[in-house]
Amino acid sequence: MNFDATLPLLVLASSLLPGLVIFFLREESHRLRTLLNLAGAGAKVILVGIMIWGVFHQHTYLTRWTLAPGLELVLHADTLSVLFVSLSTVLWLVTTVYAIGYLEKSPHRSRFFGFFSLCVSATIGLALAGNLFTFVIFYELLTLATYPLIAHRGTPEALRSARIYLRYTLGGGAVLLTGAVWLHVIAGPNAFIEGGVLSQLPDEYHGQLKAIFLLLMIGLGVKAALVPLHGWLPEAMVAPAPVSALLHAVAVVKAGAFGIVRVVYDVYGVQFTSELGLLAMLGVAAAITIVYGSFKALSQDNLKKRLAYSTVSQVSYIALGTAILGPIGTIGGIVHLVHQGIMKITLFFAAGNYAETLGIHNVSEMNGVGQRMPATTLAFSIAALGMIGIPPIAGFISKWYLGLGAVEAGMAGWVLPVLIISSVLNAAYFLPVLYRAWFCRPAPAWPAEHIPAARYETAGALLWPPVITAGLALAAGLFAAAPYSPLEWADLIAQREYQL
Amino acid sequence: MLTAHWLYGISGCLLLALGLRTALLHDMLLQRLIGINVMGAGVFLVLITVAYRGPGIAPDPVLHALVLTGIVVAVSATALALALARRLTAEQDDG
Amino acid sequence: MAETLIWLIAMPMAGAVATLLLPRQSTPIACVTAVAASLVAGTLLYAVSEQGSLSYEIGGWSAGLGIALRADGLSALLLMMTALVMLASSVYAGTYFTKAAARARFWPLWLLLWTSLNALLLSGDLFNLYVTLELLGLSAVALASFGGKFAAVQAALRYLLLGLLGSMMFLAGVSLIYAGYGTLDLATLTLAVEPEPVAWTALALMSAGLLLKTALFPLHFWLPPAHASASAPVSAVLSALVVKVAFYLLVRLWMDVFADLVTPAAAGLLGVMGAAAILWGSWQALRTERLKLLAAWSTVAQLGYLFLFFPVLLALPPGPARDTAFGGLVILALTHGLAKAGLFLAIGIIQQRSGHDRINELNGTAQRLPATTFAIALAGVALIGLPPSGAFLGKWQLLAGSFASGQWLWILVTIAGSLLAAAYIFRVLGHAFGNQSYPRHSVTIAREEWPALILTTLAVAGLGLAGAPVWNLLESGA
Amino acid sequence: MIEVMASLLTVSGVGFYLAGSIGLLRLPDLYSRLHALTKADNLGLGLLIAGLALHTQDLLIALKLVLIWLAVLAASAASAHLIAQHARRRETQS
Amino acid sequence: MTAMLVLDILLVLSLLSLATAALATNDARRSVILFMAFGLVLALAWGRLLAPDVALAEAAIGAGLSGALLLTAVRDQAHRALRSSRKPVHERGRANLRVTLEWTVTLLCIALAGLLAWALAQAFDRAPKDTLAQAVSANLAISGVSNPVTAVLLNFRAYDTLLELAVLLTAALGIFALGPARPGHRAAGPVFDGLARWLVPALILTAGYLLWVGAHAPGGAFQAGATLAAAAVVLRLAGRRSVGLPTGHTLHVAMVAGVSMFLAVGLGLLVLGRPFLGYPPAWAGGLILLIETAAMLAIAATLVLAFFGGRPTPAPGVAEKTS
Repeated sequence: MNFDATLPLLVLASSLLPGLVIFFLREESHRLRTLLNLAGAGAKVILVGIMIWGVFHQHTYLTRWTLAPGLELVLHADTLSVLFVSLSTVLWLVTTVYAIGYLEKSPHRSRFFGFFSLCVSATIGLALAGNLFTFVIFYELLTLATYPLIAHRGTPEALRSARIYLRYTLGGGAVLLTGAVWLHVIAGPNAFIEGGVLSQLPDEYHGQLKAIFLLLMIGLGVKAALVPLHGWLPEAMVAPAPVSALLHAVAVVKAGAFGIVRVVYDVYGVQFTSELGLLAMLGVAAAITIVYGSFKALSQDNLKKRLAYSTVSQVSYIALGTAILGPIGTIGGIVHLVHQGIMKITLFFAAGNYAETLGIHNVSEMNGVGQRMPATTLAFSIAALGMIGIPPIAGFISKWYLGLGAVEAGMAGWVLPVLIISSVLNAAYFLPVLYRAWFCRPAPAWPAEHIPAARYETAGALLWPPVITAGLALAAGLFAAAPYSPLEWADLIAQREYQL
Repeated sequence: MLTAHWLYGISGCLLLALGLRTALLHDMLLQRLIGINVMGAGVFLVLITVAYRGPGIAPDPVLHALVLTGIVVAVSATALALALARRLTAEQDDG
Repeated sequence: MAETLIWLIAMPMAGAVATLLLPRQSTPIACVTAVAASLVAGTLLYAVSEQGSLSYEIGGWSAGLGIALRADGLSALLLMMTALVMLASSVYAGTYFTKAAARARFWPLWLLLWTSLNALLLSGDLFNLYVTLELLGLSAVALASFGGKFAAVQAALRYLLLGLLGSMMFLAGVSLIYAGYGTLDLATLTLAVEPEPVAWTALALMSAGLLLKTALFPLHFWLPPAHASASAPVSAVLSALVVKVAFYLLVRLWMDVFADLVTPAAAGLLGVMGAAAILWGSWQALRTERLKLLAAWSTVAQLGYLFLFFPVLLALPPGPARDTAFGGLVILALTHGLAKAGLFLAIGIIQQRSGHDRINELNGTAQRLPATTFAIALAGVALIGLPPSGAFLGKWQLLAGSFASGQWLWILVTIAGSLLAAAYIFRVLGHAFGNQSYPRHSVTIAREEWPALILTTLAVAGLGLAGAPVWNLLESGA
Repeated sequence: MIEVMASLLTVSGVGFYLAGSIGLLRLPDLYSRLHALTKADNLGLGLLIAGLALHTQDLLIALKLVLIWLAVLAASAASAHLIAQHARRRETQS
Repeated sequence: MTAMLVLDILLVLSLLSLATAALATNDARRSVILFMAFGLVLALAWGRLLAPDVALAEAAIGAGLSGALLLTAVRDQAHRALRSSRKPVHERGRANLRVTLEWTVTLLCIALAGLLAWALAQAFDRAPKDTLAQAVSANLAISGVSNPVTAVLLNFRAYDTLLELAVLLTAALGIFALGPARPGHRAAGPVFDGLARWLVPALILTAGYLLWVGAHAPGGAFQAGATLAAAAVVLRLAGRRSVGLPTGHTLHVAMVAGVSMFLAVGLGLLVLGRPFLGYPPAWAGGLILLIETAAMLAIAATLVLAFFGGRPTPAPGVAEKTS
């Protein structure tokens, strides 16, 4: 086995193996666990760096393993998977640091970090999946690895939301599986190939293909939180903040969105999807979700819940970009996969900091928090403004390309209004929060001050992650035209997809 | 087909059905057990009838051997069932 | 190499005799026997993969006059599963029964059960199969009642009566076959049998008996009490192996010996019964209060999946498509065997530690018995059919076969059954992850927890990720 | 001649059997039924066996038949005694 | 021929009516006695159908020992087991359901009998396939015995018999595991004692004879073992508690004698390079007798244990001897 065939496996193993070892560590071996976590995350960053370079230079990284006749586990690095892998890898590193700080004294850390690593491994596997079969395997594994994280606290609410999460995701998984098997039966093993393969099937299969597309979208839509399949996401906010970060930015929601992108571009092919009339359907679903999520976010006082509804809305920009035929819309959707991740993880880190440091859970308790925790609040503000689409933060780039793509594809008539309405609503639910944080006078006492202000406003491991990710969000906007930036990479993906 | 064949063959089938009915429907263990034994007798009768070739002709020894085995197996099972039943009633009476 | 076949039967039987004659040394003898028999099973598996199917004529008499033992890929795989489950459960039973006297009485029956399992999987003769079925039934009943608890004895007695009924039906079919074809040898019969009343009446009778023994809905009612009230290692083996070998025999008869007779309607009937078993068994598992009953009902449901394969396989054209689907059936059966045995062993630990198995009072198990909880979770993954378990590959093939033959009902049932399975498994895990403190502080003994963990890991990672050889073996040993 | 004797013995044996059986069915209580059954049947069997022994004209078989008769005599005597004893005990208990 | 037909009809009718009567009654004791009578008539039928080996076994095991087992079970009220589970029928709907069920099962059973008989008739109508019987007689000369049934049981299909002994052993162990034997019987009085005094030696003698004669005439280990067990049953009915059966370890040896001798011979031959249980023709007779002797002991021990219904416990203070 040469290096090219091993690299995808190594990328996967760099989080899987530490995860498995961590399960067997004693609760007290704090240092060893931290070392394993960080070593795994660091190794992954290096390996992914190699992979980015290689894919850019047209290397093929491919691992195959036969599970059954006609069913192969294929790990394959192409431009799209590398984009998602690098997002997950970087954010995993940051989240691990954050989680180590966040869970400093809580029980069952071995279990937590074990499943945490499994969760990321599943995401990596999903990103590298070279065919639909492999994708389904890691999609289900992701569900399994996430459940213990949501249930981690063991309180009745945690167990309840874990149950709700399972109900949605396992149901979605079953639907996805059905669609995948059906497709496998009529089209054989479906390797992900840029441009898709299904257009070659004879016409009499088109009806079945439409039904399968619907099944796949429902299955993926659950994790991507497409309305009305989003119900689990706001419930899952009871999980510890690092888990929320993982759910909203790195793993679960992204896995759904990524799956939609994969199916449209690399299984059906965007042209063929459009010919079948399915693209418009997806666009409508995305548009409804965007507007609905924003509306719901308006009325939430619980900060994490507000952020959760914001995720519902923002993730559908990716689906919306996919639904816009043409390279520019594609770029907008794909680049938002990265941008939304960076911005949303910042917001959740910040929310976690407020809760951990001062016991603040609700928007109404945030008066004047900017004076007590300026760095955190600054990071929060950058991410929030980015979400609204204020230049030069990353979110602006996404929305710009989406709008441009819609105009180019002749869909401006309904896409632009959706973008405008949602941006207005984004502003309506984020700006009041920023106003309170910076300009209102603080209440006489914080709800529960756990961490007193010392050298920093809060513990170091909690402070640096949001600051770094906020910086990234800013950089992704400022240096969008630099080589290897998310935008440039999305451009590369679009070129290969449309064979430009 | 000899007269004995259909006479004993049909009886075997009837015994099987009779035993089966009792084994399924009767609500007393002992009768159910006897029903199963009657079923077995029916099957054995069928086997011995198949072995029979007519007067003065040596019958098929293989089937005779099978039935011998079957009888011993049946009595083992009956014995175990009765021991279990006895244990149950002993405990019912104690409690 | 063909001698391995007879050694697989003689070895556990000799072990049974030795444990009976040397009761003081029974536990080491049983463990040595278990290891040796497992090694022989491994050898057989290797031999079949290298040389194809093997046969052995006992006493040197040609099959027909004498009795032949035969092993092909299917039986070799099931023999290996039997060996793994029995080995793990033997290690477990060595600590589960704390009294030496109880152990000394347990081992002979245990090894006789193993003998009968191996004998059944190897037998190539119809009447011999009847005797092995009776040996299997009696040893299973004796073990199910072992310990003498009232509920266990009661369930065992019902189990025995129904088992006898099943055997008698089987024997009736056998006698009809001998009357019609003058042979008991399966290989000879395969060539001689024709689609005619004698053959299909015989097949119907034998199948009825076997369906009762394999507890297919609606003939399942004896299973949950018997499997739930036995001691943990016995439950494991009853659920994982005993019903499975009866199913093996059905497969052997329907797909092999009487393959020409099977009509779509008959296979469809089995499919409908299987579908009902899936839905009803899963529903009951969801409703039950006790963990062991849950596991037992789940066995009823899981057997249903195996029967769904009958109509699907029949609808596929003979050749690679059918062989691939058949491999799915086998891997599903293997996965269930390993996973269910592991589940029962794990439940046994929980029951011994907490003194009960009421699901609603199991909060905190994940903290006190993490390895055992993990074993339950892994078993759950296999029962639901989630990746990367072998059951996932099996269900994929089931779904693919159903799609290919346009049998939509089975798809709905499979999906619904999997979701119900997820519901009952996560009901247990939900409580296990709960925060309340566990009643008693527990001491974990590795020898107790490892068997369950190893079995379930094999079911999930072993068969799921390295399951491809199963198909190769079925092909080379066909 | 011997054939005639044999038939005569057999037929009278059957007659005794018949009488014993009618007695078993018709007589009022256990003791008298026992009385009818044992005496009549033992004699009936004896006559039957005598007839058969004459019929076979083989000494070894005849001896075996007599052995059977003796065994049945012993068994029926013992079982009749047991039945009667059981019935007595039950009566005295109640 | 017509006389034979009359006999056949009489036999068949009494078989069916005895079975019906035994199964129809609700009185357990009556049912058992009728079943024993059924067994005896069945033995006659075996004789009629030229199966004397089976007739002997049926008389000894089927009618005799099974009957004794069932009767003692009735004495111990064991027939009441499982009964409590079925609730008394109160509601009308449930009663109707029960009637419907009974009718359905009855009709199904009738259909089954008809189907079976029909298929059987078809099987009889074919040319008789005597290949196996012919193979047996062709190989009888090298089987070591001249009784074809014994040849099948202990040579051609000896493996079946090995498993059958394992079944017996399993049943005995299962009974063992359930606990100690129930108390013995009350002494039956002098008359029965007198009977037992000469019956038991006669039975033991008969057993030995049956074992030896099995090689060339009807008889063999099973009939012999059952006769031996019958002797023990007689002793126990006469009030002897452990009927000379060893307790503890020696009993284990007796119980596994058959299986272990079989295995020893089979594996010994395997080690010597012959097939498992593939006797060299010259030794076949001797080896078969060896196995049969051990099997007889095991069968007798097991059947007696079954009659005991548990582990035998030594009588307190009384040393016992068999006559």
